Amino acid sequence: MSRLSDTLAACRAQGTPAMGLFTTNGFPHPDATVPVLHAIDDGGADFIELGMPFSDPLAEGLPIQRSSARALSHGVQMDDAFGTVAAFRDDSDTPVLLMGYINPVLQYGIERFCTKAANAGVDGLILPDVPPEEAKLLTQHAQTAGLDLVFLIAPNSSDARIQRVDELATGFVYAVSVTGLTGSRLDGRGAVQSYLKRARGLVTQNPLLVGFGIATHEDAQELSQHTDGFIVGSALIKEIEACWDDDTLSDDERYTRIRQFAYTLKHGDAVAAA
Amino acid sequence: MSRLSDTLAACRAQGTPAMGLFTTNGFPHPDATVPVLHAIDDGGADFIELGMPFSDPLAEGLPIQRSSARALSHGVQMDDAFGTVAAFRDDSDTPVLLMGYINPVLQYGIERFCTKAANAGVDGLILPDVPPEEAKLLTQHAQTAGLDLVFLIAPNSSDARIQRVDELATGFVYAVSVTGLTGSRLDGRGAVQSYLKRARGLVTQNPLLVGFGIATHEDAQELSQHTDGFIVGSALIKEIEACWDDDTLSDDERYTRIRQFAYTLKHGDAVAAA
Amino acid sequence: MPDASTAPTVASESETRYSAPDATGHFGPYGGAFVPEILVPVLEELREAYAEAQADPAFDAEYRTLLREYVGRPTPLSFCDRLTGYYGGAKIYAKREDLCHTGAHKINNTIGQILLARRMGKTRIIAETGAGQHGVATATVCAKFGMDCIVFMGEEDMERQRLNVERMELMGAEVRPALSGSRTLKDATNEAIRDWVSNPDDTFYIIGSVVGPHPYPMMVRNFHRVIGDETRAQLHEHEGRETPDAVVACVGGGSNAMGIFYPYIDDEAVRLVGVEAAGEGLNGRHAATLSKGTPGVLHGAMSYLLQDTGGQVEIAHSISAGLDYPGIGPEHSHLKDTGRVEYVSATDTEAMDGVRVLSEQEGIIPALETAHAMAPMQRLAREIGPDGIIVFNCSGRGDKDMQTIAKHR
Amino acid sequence: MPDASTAPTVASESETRYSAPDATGHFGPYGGAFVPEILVPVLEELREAYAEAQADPAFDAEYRTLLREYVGRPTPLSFCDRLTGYYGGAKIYAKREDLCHTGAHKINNTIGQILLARRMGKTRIIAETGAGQHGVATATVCAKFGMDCIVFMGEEDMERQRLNVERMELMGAEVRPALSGSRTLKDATNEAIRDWVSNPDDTFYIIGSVVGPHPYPMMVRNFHRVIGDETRAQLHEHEGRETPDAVVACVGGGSNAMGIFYPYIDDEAVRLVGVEAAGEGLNGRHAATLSKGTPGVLHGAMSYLLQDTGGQVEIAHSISAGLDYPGIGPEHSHLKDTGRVEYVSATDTEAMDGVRVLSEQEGIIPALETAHAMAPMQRLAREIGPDGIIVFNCSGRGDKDMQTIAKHR
Ligand SMILES: Cc1ncc(COP(=O)(O)O)c(C=O)c1O
Ligand SMILES: Cc1ncc(COP(=O)(O)O)c(C=O)c1O
Repeated sequence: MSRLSDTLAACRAQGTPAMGLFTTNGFPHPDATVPVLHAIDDGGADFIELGMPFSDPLAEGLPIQRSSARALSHGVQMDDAFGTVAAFRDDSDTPVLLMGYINPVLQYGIERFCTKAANAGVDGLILPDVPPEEAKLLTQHAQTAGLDLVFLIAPNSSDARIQRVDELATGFVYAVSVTGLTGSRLDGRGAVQSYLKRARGLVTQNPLLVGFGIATHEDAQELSQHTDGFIVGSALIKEIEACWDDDTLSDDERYTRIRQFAYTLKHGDAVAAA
Repeated sequence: MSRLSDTLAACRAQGTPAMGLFTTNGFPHPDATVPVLHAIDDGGADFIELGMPFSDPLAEGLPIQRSSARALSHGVQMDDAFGTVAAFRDDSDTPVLLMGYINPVLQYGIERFCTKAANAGVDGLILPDVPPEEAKLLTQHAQTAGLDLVFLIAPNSSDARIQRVDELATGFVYAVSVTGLTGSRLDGRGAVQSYLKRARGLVTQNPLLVGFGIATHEDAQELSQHTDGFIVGSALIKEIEACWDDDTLSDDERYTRIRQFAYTLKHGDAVAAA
Repeated sequence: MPDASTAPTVASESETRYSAPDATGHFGPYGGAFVPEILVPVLEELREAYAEAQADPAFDAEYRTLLREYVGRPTPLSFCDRLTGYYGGAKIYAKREDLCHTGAHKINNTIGQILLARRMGKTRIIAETGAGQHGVATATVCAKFGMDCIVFMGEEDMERQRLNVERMELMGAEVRPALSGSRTLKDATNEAIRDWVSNPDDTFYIIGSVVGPHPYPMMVRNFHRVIGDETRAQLHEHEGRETPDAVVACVGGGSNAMGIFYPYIDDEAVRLVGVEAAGEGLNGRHAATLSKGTPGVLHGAMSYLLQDTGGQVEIAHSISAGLDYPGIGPEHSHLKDTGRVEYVSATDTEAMDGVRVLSEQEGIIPALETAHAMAPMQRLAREIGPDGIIVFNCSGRGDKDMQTIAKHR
Repeated sequence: MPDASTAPTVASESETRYSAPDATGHFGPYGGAFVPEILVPVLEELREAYAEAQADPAFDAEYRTLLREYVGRPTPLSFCDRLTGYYGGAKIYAKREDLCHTGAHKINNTIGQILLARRMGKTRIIAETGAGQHGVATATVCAKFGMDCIVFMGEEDMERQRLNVERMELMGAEVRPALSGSRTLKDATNEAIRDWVSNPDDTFYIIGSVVGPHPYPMMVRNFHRVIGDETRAQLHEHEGRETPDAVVACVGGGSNAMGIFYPYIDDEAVRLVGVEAAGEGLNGRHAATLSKGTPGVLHGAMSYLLQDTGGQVEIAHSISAGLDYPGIGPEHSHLKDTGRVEYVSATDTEAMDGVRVLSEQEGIIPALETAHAMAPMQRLAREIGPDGIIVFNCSGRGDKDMQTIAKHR
């Protein structure tokens, strides 16, 4: 069992949905990423997805596109992601997954990438443009390095396909809530619930987490009814953007607000003053 | 025998080439046309061609195109041509031919045109875009009105065609000196002479006059070797333009210069001061 | 002066096949060759060369090979199902001259004439152009045949149609500005004729429509009749009959219209409909020569003409540069007087509507000239009804007009 | 990561016919379907629908009828006599895709895909476009079929290609600016994929080249193979043999090249030559993906790609908007590695020379894309010699490029 699996199992045991939070490496600035990770960790993230920026992130909505572009404008490279995770690992055991598009990984060299990631303390990978059919490039190397490999399902995935993904995935199965991009508005709740309920029945090997479009504690609670947890990305990115675009805030104030945001997502009310 | 034929016969009898001079009705200004006709008449024109301006004078070089456009800009109409000739006739018996394109004549009505022209004192017609093949529109009406109908030949006319034109023409046959527009530079002299010599042998019913490109007394003398006379248009138009564009000249000075120009064309030297 | 009321009436249908023009190039009272004497032998030589070429199967074979292998003929006859539904009446077909190389029917004629020029030993080609379509079609065949090419174009038009000037120059043609008169097509034609008068020996004048002195109106028509000939055969394939109920074409000089009308002229049951440019309206500035003109002589032929009472030629106006001409081919004048062809007109606004409808319903952006042919379509489609068939000549594509279209959309 | 040195070698000629891609859409190590999970079932549905359509003679019949009666196929194979003389070697023929409706080969594919979209019950069409040619071809078929059409186009390209935007809008399409990234074709494609991810049920994505996830590269190639199939038959008519010595085509995404290469791929004696855009030169800004790129994944497929060492996609540059793309169809990557196709490149300057030569010698103003194909012609013509034959794919006409051409002339 991996650190990620352990964490998710522990959440399940406690009966609370696990919360995964996404942010992009190098965003809003390379120096700010590690403190941001600590802020969300402190705010209650059960695991973290760290985005590896890419020039052409085709499954992303505008907030994550913007975060990716902002990170790239600072010249962020793949090695910086390993650096970020290693630095974070000095102070935290919270699981970290790298999320990103396959091309920068390919250029880095898949085997080398997996080894370095594992050495830095990465727990798993999410590559949204690598569906199971194309995953043979990766599976062996990920497994060797001890990295979980998360795959996604979507509302239009057939039952058979959900089962197949469940068989292939390690760590968890990522249920995309909507047929849309990250940051999409959630569809009619009834449809989402019946899809998640269906998935719940089909995903038997892995925890099932839901993501895309979750912006509030209420969203998270509602969508976690049939899942083991939820993932928030765009909403957090927008909060980070808002903080760093506001010149009147000090960095301390910013990290506090991010921690607060994570806490509120998880618990629905504000954390007691730090 | 027409007045035109009589005049040309008289020149021939004297052994001097007949000189026809062309200017445009309404050019340089409607009020100036009659005095200009008198000036060239006094300067020695044996007959006069009066141009009826047309919007699209397609056989004309730039000077006559410009004179036509200038006349039209003053709103000159067909009736004004008759008026000009009638006014000129008050003081002169020199033959006058109307020269122009068929379309304004058609619009006026051919029969009406011929009648009015004859009544005004016009002696003949030259319509460069009506070759013999299309002349049946005109011949009857012109004859009835007692108007000579001049046709043209060109360097590329066959012998047979020259004979045919000679048969159809009355007044004279107009030998175009060059394959070109009015105001063209004369071709190599040898070619022009041999063409005129050929024409001379073929034109037996009518006097033969040469025109197009004759700008000086010397040109005129040379080209009249094998003809009964010559016609000057563009060179005169340019002289008139120069006079009227020169604001320092009085009208009297202008008419004097025009008379002088005509005299010099005919005689090669300046007329004794008037 | 010809008078419409005394014009010959249409031949009795039982007997005579249409045979205009006569040997001297007259279509009833129209046509002929009103040219300076210098051009008389030149036209005579041309008539003889053309007659010989017509009798020479090798000439026809080369012409047809070029049309097939270079121009892209046969052009399709496209059934316009959505347009048919839109107008709610007769079935509508488009004869796709827009698919010809260079984008309009014009090249059918320039191919024919350049073959004739080469046969006659001419090495220097001149042409007039308004919008530039005929100029481009001429520059194209001159490049293909390696001949010198001078295109006269009104200075005003050169500015308005800058891209067509570039196209001609790119293919090696010299575009010479016509600076006289209104500096548009009429004046470019004057300049071309003046050049021809000055260079009758080595120069072949490729005229761009069924205008000018005999034999041009007949010859240009004959080079374009392939449009109608193909239409007959293609309609037979589609519908089992060669004759539609109506054939519609825009009319500037009238070449695309004659090309598609001519092979139907003896089929008296086929309505032939020509559409002139009414510009801002028949009481404003327009180019509706047949509707509002009177017979006269311009550019070597007798025909209807826009002119003032003194016989000075008037300046035409149309949104479409290719219809912006105060004259018209003499055969159209004849066909108007005889009643064989119905002539109607379409305003600039109606032409823009035609562009929109054809673009939206069929994915065909027509030339502004072509778009005029859409104006009578609704009326005709309903008059003829769903059992009937209308063919319109889609004479050219609209790429050249996009700037104008964008401005008026 | 695929490695050129371990790529499969070309099948032994005695035995195997070329059969790429395999069932999963891989051409050797290239191709595949690197897409978000949402698109996996959508692509599966598309593959099934396409396979059914391929097996349905009625589908093929309708596709062919539209090509004949609407697009204007077959396009001619024009013998270029003056060009042949100019280069002084092999006989040169042009396959005239410039005569297709809308002015380029692109419409062969949009016709095929819209028929498939209709068959699948889709009502909303999306497409990406760079220069606007594929956008126009898509807007055209959407008008013809009465479907909603949204074309994504980089904001930058919308400004540069204003007239093509007008053409699409005139035919009723919505042109939606892509505001992300470099605001050019790459980003327009991202936006189209994002739209598709968001609307997988009712929307059909008409991709414009042999790129994208399986089955697009195969399907688009198959819709364009008519180019090569016709060429074989026409060359046989001209020369008594179906195979030339060389076939040359420009390569952007690679659709026109695959269309003409594919039917010759098993004829190993036929040299297949693809010409990429070298822009300002291979050491400057360029779009020579195969010459200078490395394997990677963009827009759903593994293929050569212009990218930095970190795997970020680089911005391509070419004078020709249609070649200005950092990716390339995966089949070309495969054919490069196997050596079946020779890939060379042509700079902006060489492309402008190509425009001039073809315009002056043959009266054909080619698209700037097409003009790249002229660059290796002199070398090939001389290598092959006067007894040999070269066919080049004249993929489009230059009207759309006149402004650029005029600026660089
Ligand atoms: C597409 C198109 N149609 C029609 C015309 C009008 O000419 P015509 O009446 O001779 O067919 C033109 C002239 O440029 C044209 O380009
Ligand atoms: C005329 C023409 N040729 C070629 C191309 C390049 O595309 P492909 O390589 O897919 O043929 C384009 C693209 O717009 C084009 O318009």
